[in-house]
Amino acid sequence: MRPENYKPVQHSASHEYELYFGPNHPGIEGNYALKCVLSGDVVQSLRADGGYLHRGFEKIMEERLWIQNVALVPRICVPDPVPMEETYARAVEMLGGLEIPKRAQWIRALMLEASRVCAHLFYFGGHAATMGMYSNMFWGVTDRDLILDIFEEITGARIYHMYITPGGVRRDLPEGVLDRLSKVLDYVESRLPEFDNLFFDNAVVINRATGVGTLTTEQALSWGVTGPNLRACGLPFDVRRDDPYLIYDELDFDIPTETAGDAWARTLVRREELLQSIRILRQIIATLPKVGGPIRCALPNPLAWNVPAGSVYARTESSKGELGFFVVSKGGAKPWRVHVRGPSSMHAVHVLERLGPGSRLEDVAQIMFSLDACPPEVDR
Amino acid sequence: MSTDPNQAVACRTVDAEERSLLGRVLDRIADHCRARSLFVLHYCTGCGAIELPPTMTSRFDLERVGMQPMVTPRQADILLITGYLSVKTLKRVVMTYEQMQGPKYVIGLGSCTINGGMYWNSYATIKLLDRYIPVDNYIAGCMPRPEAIQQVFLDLMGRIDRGEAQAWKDYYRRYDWYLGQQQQLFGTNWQAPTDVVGEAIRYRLVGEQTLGSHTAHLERYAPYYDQLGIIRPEPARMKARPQLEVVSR
Amino acid sequence: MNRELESLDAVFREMPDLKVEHTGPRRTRIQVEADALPTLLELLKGRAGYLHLSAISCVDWPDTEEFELVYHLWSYQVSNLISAHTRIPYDPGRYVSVYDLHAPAVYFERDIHEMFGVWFEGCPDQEPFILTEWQGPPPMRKSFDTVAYVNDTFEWREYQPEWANDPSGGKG
Amino acid sequence: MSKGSFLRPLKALAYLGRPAVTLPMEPRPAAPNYRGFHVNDWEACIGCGTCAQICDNEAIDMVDIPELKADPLAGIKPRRPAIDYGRCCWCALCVDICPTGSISLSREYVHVGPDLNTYYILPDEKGIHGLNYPKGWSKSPDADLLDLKRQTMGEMEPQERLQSFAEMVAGFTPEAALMEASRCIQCGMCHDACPSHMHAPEYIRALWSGDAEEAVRQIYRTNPFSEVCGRVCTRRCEDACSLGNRGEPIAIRWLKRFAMDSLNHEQVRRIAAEGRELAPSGRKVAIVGAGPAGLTCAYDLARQGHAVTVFEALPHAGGMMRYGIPEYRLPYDRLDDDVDVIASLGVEIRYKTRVGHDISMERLRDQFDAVMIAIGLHKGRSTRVPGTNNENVIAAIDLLRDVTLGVAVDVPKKAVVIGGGNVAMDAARTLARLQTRAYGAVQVELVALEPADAMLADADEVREAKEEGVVIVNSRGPRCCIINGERLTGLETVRCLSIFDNQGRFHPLYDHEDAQVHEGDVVVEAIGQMSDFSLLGDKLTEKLDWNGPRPRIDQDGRTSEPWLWAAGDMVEGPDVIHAVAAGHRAAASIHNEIMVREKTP
Repeated sequence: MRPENYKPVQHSASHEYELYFGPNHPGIEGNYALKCVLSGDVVQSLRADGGYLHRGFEKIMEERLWIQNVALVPRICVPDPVPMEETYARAVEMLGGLEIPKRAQWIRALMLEASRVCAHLFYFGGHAATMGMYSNMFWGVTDRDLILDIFEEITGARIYHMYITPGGVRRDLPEGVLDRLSKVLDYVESRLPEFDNLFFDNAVVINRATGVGTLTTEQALSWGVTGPNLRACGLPFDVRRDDPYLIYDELDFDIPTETAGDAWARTLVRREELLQSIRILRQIIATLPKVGGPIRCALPNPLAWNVPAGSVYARTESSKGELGFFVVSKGGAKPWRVHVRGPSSMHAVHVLERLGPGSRLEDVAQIMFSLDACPPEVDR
Repeated sequence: MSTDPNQAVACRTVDAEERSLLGRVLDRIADHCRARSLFVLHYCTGCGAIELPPTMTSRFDLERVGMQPMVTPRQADILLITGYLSVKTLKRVVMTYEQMQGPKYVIGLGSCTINGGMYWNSYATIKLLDRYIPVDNYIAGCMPRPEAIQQVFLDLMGRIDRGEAQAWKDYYRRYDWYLGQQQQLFGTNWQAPTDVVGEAIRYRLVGEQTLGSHTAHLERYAPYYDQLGIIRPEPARMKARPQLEVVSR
Repeated sequence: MNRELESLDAVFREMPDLKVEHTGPRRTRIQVEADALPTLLELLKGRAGYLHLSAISCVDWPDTEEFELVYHLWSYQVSNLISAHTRIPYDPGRYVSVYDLHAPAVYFERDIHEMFGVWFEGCPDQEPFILTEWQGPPPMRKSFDTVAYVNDTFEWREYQPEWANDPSGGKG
Repeated sequence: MSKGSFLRPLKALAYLGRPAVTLPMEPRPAAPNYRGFHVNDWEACIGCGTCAQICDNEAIDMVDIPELKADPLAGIKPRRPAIDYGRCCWCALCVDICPTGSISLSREYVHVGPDLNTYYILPDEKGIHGLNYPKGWSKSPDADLLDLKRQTMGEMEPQERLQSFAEMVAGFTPEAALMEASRCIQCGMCHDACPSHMHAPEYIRALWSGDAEEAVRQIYRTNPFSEVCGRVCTRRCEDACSLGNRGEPIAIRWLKRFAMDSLNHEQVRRIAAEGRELAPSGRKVAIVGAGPAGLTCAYDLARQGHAVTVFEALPHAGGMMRYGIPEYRLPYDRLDDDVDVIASLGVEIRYKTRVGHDISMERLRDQFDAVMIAIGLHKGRSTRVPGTNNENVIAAIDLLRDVTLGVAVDVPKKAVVIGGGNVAMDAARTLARLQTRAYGAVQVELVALEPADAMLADADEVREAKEEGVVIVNSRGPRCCIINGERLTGLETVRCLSIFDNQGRFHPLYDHEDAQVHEGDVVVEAIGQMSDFSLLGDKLTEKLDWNGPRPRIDQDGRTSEPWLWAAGDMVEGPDVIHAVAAGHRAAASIHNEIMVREKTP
């Protein structure tokens, strides 16, 4: 596809050429573009081009009431929307000094972890698809759908739950949903050996992904890499453990790491994380029936709700890394400023541009997927 | 490529009222077959795209009705606008749409394509999709679930089968109007590589609003048109050819 | 004084004028003059282990015609987040880049330049990223009214639903 | 790390023998709280528009439905929400905030087609396609976005209240007022229900934003008796309040009081004078009776630059507000403040001047451009059962007036009050206070015709009266007063079976078998009041058109005599805020009339 005012550029008799990768390209996650300069099939330089999914979130959030933004925030990241809701809600709670009831905290943790499982299942499919292997995609998406069914039961919607609100959650869990979730988890877990057959123990995949897009520990630290991508470089940092929120300090879970720092290591970390999330979910399923009480603290009338002035930086570990919301209130009915620090903003721009040069063209898509770069979160 | 519009290529897309009985029967047969093998362009323009993998994969399996994602616009039949479109994406969408071969169908997914949706007050997104490209079908939801997307595809298949999904012809007949809307957003320098006017002539889909003040802005790119061997849209020349029927809407 | 703040002692000794506030668990707010901020970041990184630049946020304060820049820094060692607040005037709207200290700054500075129009001296890349095809003013400024812009630029759907002819539909 | 195998993926071939996971083509039933298309119960919907206010995307418009009836007093507007599915994001905030719970989302989720007009719907209870899908996301009590509980207010204990006539409620604290004001959803039902159309949403919003001065400014747009109405208003607004559908309405009256209490008297005077016409118009208006209607009219006319003279028979202004309402409900200095604000605009009040006695109506007609009478209802009605001519059978209104005037009252040890309205409560509770002061014990029996659940008096009044020791006997009608020689010893009542006949007329049916005696030294009758029209004089009385016992007036308050207007309780029945509204109407009419007329010489 050509941009407007396209003028055919006469290249010198060089072996280098320019390639527009995306936005309309099946190897791109979402709607995003990379401008590559190639020599043969080796990438010489790579520039990210975003903004195709720009909706001006930060601006329109300033135009809406505090409660109305509950509906807006999940849309910032489509594959993993719950951390967005959680982080925004927590930022408002911190500003307003709201106390979240214990039960709501557990329910929110349940939502977060279930969303992580979804995102990782989606990720396996996506990563395999960038290598031309679609069976994994079919499996991952189908298994993820079972969790979406649980979401639908709890929140009334499949993708955009708009369920977590400042002060708690919007509805209590329906009867028996924990049992059904437990069954789905058993099923997902039982599927992992099958995924292993197809993907994780597949020599083609292993060879294809090993050594691709390798990040060293130093690079990872200095480039601001977070989340599973950082843990794939051997650094066991996780917001849930180091800057705990909700009831995460009451949960027992490990932080899986790998040392290689390449695309394969990133995938393996996520596979382990999936298991850890299932482990967390089992703890939550065991505990939640014992945690009673309200699901939301008393909120002021949402039409006349002035959140006290101040600023907070709330962080959550999303499936993609560290998610931060910097929320400023001037004491009014609407936020004065909301800055969303999506984890992918680092991975999809800064890191990708540096990992790209030197790699082969066919690996570019794989690198992007293995970083789990989520364009809507970059573009906001 | 034939460069003379007068040779009026016997193309299968002439309007029904101009066709002979046999032609119409053949059209219906073609439509019937076409409806059973639709390729959807693989382009995630917005958030609704997240529900497409489930729709296309095992669980809601749209391959059973002959649908499949297709990676190139040239071979795709359906352009799915999955929700909001930023102005920046709209340019690519228009270019993609123009690259697709007729007959082609556009489906608007969710609130954003209808009246701005969630992002009605955003400076970055467009509000009414049908102002920029013709749309064949819509679906309510934010975002619509896979079963609902199935239904919109089935509905579209039925419309194609019955010969009702003709919105793509509107783009040729009223190209000046569509281009004007696009220019309002992108500026009058806006130009896509596809020669829509030339195609309209060849498909015999020139309407009263195919050419106008907005297409006149394209004249300045004439050297480029010539260089590519594409017919320049030239109102004067078209007037001189009475056999070219102007179809009024 | 807790563990988080202890690690900052070395920094505070160097820069006694800082306004430091412990705003919550693992959160410290520092108010700093614009010219002292790079020094602060350098000390925080060098002496106290604040390696991770989580984000740079910009806030527009039209009342005082100032931009507030907030640097969020995280220490992996002591698990503490420092938000360093500083203010720069609209005019000239320039500031120094901290790219040499924290590489991720380039993304945030580019973003702030794009959305607010602040120029960062020394930032290697301030080309448009998201708004490559945007002609208007930096949209995140408070002076840019998105609703007015939208109403100017776009039209709204004019529905003519059937029920508009008979709103009660026999229900009234 | 394992190197993997090239053959392992082949194991997936086993899937060829497994059942498919594919679902049938038709839409699955959605989850029980699914957020599908809107449904709206038109019977329950009150058209308040809160859903449209909370909507993120301005997807909801309120559409006027001509076939529906407006009922401002019940808080119902003839409009219903229409939903634009080109905007909706299915967040269901509209459901969670709906004051009535009428709007909810169904489990229907498929709507396709190219006709965009079908994407803008006026939902009813059948849903978008009339298919009666089961309800999905609907109101749940644990997740209501509205605060249905009122803020509490300090109140004296009953024993303490009985010791004096001091005001018994403390008024909101600033914190409570802010919280109470924040509950308001700005639907405007109160504005429509208020006879004077007070700008309650505006002043509540001003209080919420901490601007009491703006609140008072909004209050003074329509009501110069703000101190009074902040305490004793009949508050039609609260009956209409949307929040009252499922919870407690906003305490609009107490918020008004809070606004007035927040400002000092000088500030109020300044605000009341804002926008006043400073150049005298040269027109003179006489007003008879310094009650709420008369003084409101005087206030409006004075603000428009007319010279207003008010004639009041009693020594103080306020009319029924002073002489009918006991001081524990309305402290007189508060009333004085209101009167002072009005007087400060240049209104001249001539006290102890009884028209018809000290000055005749004819004189007023000749000396002024216009005359307005608002003499209220100061004569008590009697049940006229045998024995009521005894000197110890008194009218409640006389009792209350005497107490206010400071006339020594013989306090009965035991008293019986006849009546179930607010005046009866006032009389009973006043007697209770007098008895406490004189004897240290309350012995008041109140006999009401109505059953306990249909009392005419406010529920609060009934509750407070009971707390203070007044014994309320329901469903009993008086038969006769028991006179022992010359002395009154009590009242005999019979059981009342029903009060109204089939046509809704007052026609009580009694069970005469079921009689009961209530002992009492005094019987107080509080069954209604009437006006004393003797001031008009015979000639004028003859000339005027009458509507039963009241002069006939047009919608502006003008009588059949072109120079004479009438307003207030005497033509509309007893209610302060109605009187204020009538005062405004009459003032506007008088102003229009006299401005086109020649100046009097």
